Amino acid sequence: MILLFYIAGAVAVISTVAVILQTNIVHALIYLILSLLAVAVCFYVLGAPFAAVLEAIVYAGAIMVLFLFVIMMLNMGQHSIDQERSWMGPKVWIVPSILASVLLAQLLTVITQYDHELALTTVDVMEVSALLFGPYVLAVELASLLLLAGLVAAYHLAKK
Amino acid sequence: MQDLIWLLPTYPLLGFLSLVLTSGNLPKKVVGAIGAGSIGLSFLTAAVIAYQFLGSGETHLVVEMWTWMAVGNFTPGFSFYLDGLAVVMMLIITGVGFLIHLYSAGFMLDDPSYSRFFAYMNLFVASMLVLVLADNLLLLYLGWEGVGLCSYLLIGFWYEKPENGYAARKAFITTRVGDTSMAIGLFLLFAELGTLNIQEMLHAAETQWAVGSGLAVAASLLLLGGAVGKSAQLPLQTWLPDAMAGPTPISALIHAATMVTAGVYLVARTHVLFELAPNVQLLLAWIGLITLLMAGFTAMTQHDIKRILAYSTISQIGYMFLGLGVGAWSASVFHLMTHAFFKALLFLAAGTVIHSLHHEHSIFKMGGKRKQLPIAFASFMIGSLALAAFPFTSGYFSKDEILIAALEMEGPGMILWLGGVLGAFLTGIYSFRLVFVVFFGESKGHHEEKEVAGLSMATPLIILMVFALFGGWIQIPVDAVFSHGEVHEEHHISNLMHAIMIVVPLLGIGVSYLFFMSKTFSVEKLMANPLATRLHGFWFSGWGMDALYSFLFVRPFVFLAQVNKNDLIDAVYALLVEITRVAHVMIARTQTGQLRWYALSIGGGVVLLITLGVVL
Amino acid sequence: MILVVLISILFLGGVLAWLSEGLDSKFPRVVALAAVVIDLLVMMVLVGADAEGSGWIVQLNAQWIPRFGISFHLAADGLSVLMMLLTAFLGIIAVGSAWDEITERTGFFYFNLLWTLAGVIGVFTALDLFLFFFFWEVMLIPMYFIIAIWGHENKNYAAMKFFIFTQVTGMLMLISILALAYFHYIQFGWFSFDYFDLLKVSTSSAIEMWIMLGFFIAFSTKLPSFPFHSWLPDAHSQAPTAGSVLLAGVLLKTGAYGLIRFAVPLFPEASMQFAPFAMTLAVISILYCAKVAFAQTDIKRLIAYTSVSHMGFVMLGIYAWNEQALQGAVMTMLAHGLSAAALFMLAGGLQHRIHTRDMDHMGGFWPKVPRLSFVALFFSIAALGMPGLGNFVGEFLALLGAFQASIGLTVAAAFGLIFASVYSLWVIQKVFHGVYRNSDFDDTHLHDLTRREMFYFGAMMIGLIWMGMYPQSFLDMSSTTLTNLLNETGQLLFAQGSEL
Amino acid sequence: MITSFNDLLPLMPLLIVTATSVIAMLMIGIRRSYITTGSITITGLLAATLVAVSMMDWTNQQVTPLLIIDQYSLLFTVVVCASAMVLAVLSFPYFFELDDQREEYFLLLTVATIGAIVMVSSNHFVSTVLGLETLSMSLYGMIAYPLHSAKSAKFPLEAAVKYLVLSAAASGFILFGMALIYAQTGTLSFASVTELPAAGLGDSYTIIALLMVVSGMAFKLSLAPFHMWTPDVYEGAPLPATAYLATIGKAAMFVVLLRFVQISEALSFDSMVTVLTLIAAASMLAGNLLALLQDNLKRILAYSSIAHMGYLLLALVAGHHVTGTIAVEAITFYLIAYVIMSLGAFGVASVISSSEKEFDSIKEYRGLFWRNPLLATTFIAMLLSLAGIPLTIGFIGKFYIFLSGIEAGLWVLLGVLVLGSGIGLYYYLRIIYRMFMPEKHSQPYRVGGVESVSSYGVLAILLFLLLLFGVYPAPIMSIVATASAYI
Amino acid sequence: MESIPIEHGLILAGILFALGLVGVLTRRNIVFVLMSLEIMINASGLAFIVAASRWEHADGQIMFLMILTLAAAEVAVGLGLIIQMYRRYHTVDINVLSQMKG
Repeated sequence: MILLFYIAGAVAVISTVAVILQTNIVHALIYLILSLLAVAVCFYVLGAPFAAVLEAIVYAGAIMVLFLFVIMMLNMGQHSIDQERSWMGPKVWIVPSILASVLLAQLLTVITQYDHELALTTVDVMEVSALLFGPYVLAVELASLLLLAGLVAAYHLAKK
Repeated sequence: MQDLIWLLPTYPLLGFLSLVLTSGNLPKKVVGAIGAGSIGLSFLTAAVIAYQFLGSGETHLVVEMWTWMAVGNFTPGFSFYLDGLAVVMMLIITGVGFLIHLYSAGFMLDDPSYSRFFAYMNLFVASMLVLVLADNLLLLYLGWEGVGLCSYLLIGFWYEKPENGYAARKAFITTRVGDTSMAIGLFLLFAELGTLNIQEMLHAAETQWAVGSGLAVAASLLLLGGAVGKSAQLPLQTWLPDAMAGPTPISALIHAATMVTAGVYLVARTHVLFELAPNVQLLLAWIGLITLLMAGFTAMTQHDIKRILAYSTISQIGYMFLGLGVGAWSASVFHLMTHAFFKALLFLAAGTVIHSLHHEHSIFKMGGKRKQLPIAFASFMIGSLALAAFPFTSGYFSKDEILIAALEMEGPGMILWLGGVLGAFLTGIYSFRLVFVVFFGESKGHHEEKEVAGLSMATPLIILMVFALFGGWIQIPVDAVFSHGEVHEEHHISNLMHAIMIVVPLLGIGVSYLFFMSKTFSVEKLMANPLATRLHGFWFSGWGMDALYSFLFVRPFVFLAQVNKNDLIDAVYALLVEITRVAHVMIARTQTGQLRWYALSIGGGVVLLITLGVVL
Repeated sequence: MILVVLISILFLGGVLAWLSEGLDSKFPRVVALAAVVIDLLVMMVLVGADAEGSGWIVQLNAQWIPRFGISFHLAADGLSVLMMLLTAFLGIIAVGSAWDEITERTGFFYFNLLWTLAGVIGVFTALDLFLFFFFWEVMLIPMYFIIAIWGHENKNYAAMKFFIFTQVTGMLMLISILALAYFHYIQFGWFSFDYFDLLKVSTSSAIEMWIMLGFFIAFSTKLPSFPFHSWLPDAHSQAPTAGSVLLAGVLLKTGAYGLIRFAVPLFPEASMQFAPFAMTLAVISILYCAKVAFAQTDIKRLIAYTSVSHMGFVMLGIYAWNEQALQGAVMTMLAHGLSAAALFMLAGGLQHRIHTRDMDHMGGFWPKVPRLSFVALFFSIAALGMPGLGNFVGEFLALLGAFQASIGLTVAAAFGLIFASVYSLWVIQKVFHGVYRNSDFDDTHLHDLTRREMFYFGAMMIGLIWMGMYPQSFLDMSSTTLTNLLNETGQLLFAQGSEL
Repeated sequence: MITSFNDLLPLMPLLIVTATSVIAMLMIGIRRSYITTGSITITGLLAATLVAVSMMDWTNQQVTPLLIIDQYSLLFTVVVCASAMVLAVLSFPYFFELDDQREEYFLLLTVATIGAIVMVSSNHFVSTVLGLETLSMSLYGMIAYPLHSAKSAKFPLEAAVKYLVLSAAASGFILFGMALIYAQTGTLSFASVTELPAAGLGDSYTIIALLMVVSGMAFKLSLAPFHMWTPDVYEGAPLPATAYLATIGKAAMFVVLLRFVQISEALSFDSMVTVLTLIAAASMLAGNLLALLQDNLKRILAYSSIAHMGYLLLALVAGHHVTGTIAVEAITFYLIAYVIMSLGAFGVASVISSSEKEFDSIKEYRGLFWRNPLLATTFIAMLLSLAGIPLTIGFIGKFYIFLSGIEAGLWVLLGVLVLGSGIGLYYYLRIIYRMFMPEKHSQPYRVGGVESVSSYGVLAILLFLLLLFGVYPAPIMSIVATASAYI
Repeated sequence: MESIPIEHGLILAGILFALGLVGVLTRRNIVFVLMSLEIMINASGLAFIVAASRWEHADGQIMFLMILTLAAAEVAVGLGLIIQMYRRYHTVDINVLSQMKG
């Protein structure tokens, strides 16, 4: 199990790197799905099977399919790959990489202060649901409104 | 009598107001009547007052009118103080003033600004009367500044010529320097003695200050500053020659008879202070001496008839200062009076000459006028004799007294006396140089023109001639004023000295005769000597004082003002604005519209804040 | 209550003037004139009124913002009344000077004019510091509009500069006011902005100095004093005549009033320490601005700089803080109010006639416009401090008092008298003397003063002569106030602190 | 847990607005009618406002862990709902002639208002995120709303994309920071942060976590250095949407920040104080400097909003130093003032504009005063208020800010505030000056038809409030003071 | 059962977050930008799950659900905008969206 976490973590990191380096957008999308699935595995290991399932279904599934639709609509071919390559000179990487590294280093410095072992107890669907429809019931309602807003906005914006 | 004093300045003031309010819409006859008549009324009043006052045997008289301003213990009033000195001054002012007004009524008849002229003149007389009658220094200062203003206005009377305006401003500003010194003196006196009432102040000074104390020196020096400014003494004498730009009656009234002697009056009025500061008093004498000599030398070289007279005025006031400096208070006042007579006479006569010659000023373009201008000639002869202290003319008596007093003085008295005598010698030369050149010799052009325009111009000349000749016999009632300051012993002057004093002016006249009348000596030959030429140039320019002041004060001031015309401070603020603008331009460049740059700013911002947060 | 009436008349008059434009563009000026005249008449009630020992003739204190102890506290003593009279008097003059000059958008113009006056009267009567600040700002905005809308060629710049200078320094004053109120809160446990309450606040000397500086900067910008004066030449030269009249005649006085009423009494110790510095600034103002004035060719700029120079005497007098000096400052305020207003009216009148303010284009006007020239001469010599006129009384008293505080500075300041004569006579020379030549401008409209104009100038001349010959009528009004202030803070406070 | 009707009662305003959105949606489904949808929205929001007002005196209740309904929340619920109503009124004529489906705009506006209400009532991370995202999500739609219109001269698309991408990134930071806090404390309520220092890790962990959250919020408030999106989004969005973003968006976010900072005692860390001080100073300067020579009215207002948020942050920093409530009161009052004056300023621009032609160059305002004095007067009053000139509510607001700063002794920040305000005067006056210039050639301002009448009415009310609260602020002050005691 | 140190989970989240940030900052193709944003948000979700695992309760998971919701909505709106952008400019280069500046 532990090993699984680290492997999945490694896969997630590698495939994420691949996403941001890819020039072919469809490939990148596949890598992203891979990354998300790997994260889902991590969720599972961390004792959140419900979250893992949702990650796989909603994120890797539904959302990425949306992406795929759009990419297909945009009809990007070889031309776009060349264009991507031309946009990705080494220069554009320097500043963002340094910045992200510094941020990461800062995060690492403080996170490594932790000395706590996760017990990896499973918190299952029951518990989540009980909470969700207990104290957090308003959150569910609000999430629906959030989706409504997204829906209306997306509808209005995307229509021809 | 008390009821009358306020009328003195009121008549001319009313004259001024009526002329101003009608703003030149009255016929000239009426204007002249108002202008001269108001002074005439004043003179009559003054005569009545003087008669009553002198008859009453009082030493002084105070007439309070209203409290001017009362702030804490500072309570100067609008009050008049009459004593012998004031009586003399008031009579001179109204008397000579009236004659000059009378003369002006004819002299100025052709001028389009006739009414304006009399308005200013009346205002001047009013101010001058306030000056001499004031019982406190603040009121005196009011008159003091008032006469300065009128002097300015009248010097610049013909304002279309810029140089007249320049002369007027020069006169005002130069005297203002002195006035400011005087104002500071007033502050000091009030701060130290708590009053500006002259008598109280003098009394307090006597009781509180030791002889030679620093405060007395400071106070008297500051007042002296005012006096030298007004009286055109060193180092503020440069304005007076230029002041001749005004109409000639002005020169007679303001720049010869009355205003310029205000400094003498001031010192005489506050003589107690000067007695408390012997060093300053001595300085006074030296100033007088040096001024009289410098002006004398300069007068010899001038060829503008009025400038010659102007320098001679400076020189004569130098005598008065010399007299004040040696403690001959009443002699100085006496000389003031006689000088008023003969110098007014000279100026008025000069005015006649100039008038008849179409405003020609240069004496070398005149000549042989004694036939054409008999009254003027007579006036000039008498005036010049008095000026040169020809025996038994009025000038002789007064100058004599001053020189004797100088001689009697301990210490530098002899030098002062010698200087004074030398001055008298110079006076003889320059005064008769004028007479000889203008009235004798060959006539040069300008034949036409009648001499004197009617009675109104002739009468004053004749009256003044009488006074210039016989004014020396008048006894001025100032003994009570200077009673405690003056040495009242019989003169112990040897006959030799007397003889010298009589002879020296005659020598001067003689030298003048040899040069300009008989042509025994030639000026041209003398001028061949380069040293003489240079000296002549130096004297002619008034010892280079104008150039010096221009270099020291005027040009730096104008230069600094021009350099900073746009106000340096404004530039500082403009710089701030510019900095802001540049900051705007620079920071506005960050708004590139590029999404990735904005994202970078967010990422960078977070990293920056975290770094700051952790480090700090 | 009468104070509220005074202010409301002007506020309402302003609104009415604006509205009346709809009927006829000539109505607003009548309305405005009526409002100011009524105000002046109402004010007369206060002139004769008897003050108790405290010196306050009339007081009104109503709650306004209880949360912070802010009240609507108006009161008037002799000094306020004097200043209000000046305000109303010059208000009439300002309306008069705008009478023919302002032909466009008259309604809004008189609205702004009256609101400025209302703000000024508020400033002179407010005893709650919040209220004071409120009025302080209220008088600025309409003035900004007056300059920005009816000004001359560079009006935007000038109006902006005026507004930003006064506003930024005003903010510093606001901070100071609040800090003072806060220290009152710390000391007494409740907020108050009331003058009398804040007088009792005592703080450490360093804090007192900082708070005092906030007030000082605001007031000395308004006064104005070197080095905060640079807004003034622009504002004055660009403003329409009525604007210049109000600015020079009234608005500048609010700064001096503030110093007398607030800056010194609230912070006596700090003011004492600061006095030598303030007096030095005053002297620099006097001399520096007199010198700059001399170099100007724009006649309004020149007069503006002379204003700064003259207001230097006011500041000198205030920080000398003794009876003569303070009375001198007050008299200078009054006299300068009239003389500067008159000079600006003359300059405005000239500009109206020949459409230029450049003195290089003028000369020899005397025979063309003798009345105007004479009036100009009169006010010029008033400005240079001729005894017998109001300015002299003020400046002499100020210097006389200052001499007791600092000899050196007074002597330096006295040189201002010389400089004043230099620039004053220069103006006369440039504009009225010399040879007339009309090649530089169109002289078809160059006519002498009208009867109406003569009336205004005559009134001001009489005022100046009155002040010069019998200043007692004015001195008496302010003396109770000033002696009270002196007693509270200690007389001749600065004499020892100024060994410069 | 919501177990009874009584638990729902405090949520009345929220429920009313939600119901409004549902009804509006249904109406759209049944028959598209611009007027009907608009009226429903306006009525619903008005009702919510009134209900919230009436509840203020007696409601003080934590509804589930997510929402706190107290006087403070209700005060801002009132502000939010009233502002939304004003904006709905202003939007109505603006979109009247839009050649696209117009009704959804009101739907988005209502949903956005729900998000805002949730935010002002939130003291829990979950509700914060949900409220924030609901608001943002609707705003994306509102910003980009006219993008189909062929006549739209502006760049709604560009604005929306910029806002979306950057806002999502900022949300990412907020979420990550919250996660770090949660990892340490184990609860998601604001109060949990106070336990952080006790939880065993060093201060730097807490500071980083807090800073990530605060940075994200600072982005939404467009505080420097997260301000760069502001002008572009303001400019590109249609005026009513810009106004929504500038007023309700800012106010709701600031309330959250205030609650977060106050409850979590985030400012007990000195370095947090320092960082916030720097942000405040940078915002005041950058905002005012950027606006200095700007010619686009919307961009000017955007930049000025940066500065105003800086002023507010000053008071927030001040809140740390003292036990009194002046700082909170100052923020509360200033927010209300800011909302009123911004609504007014945008309102004037929006009244003369339409979705086809926006008057957003200050050149176009030349001579407005002489053509339409009432409108111009309103605008001038709003601008002067923004500049903090007396007689207006903005002055009282500044008064509060100054007082809070003095209370805390933040002299440096006050100095920067004075400096910034000084610079600020310049660009406000520039606009005002334009309005007084004689008009050269008339601008074809949108002449309001019947549909604009209510807009003028709304502006009149805003002007009235601006002056009323500026001259007689005592009543509103007492309301603010009472409400502020709940923070 | 063995255990994983919490810091490892958080570090993983941190790395993913940083990578997402790099993507947002570097890519010009707006689709990639949107994808990178998803990575960032997903990383935050991961951090919540890790934290939830520490406390062994469900609050974190609920937060994750909310994040999921918002990610979905955001993607929907974002993609809608991308379509419009492509329609108008025929490119996915975000640099074309820089008409407003200054």
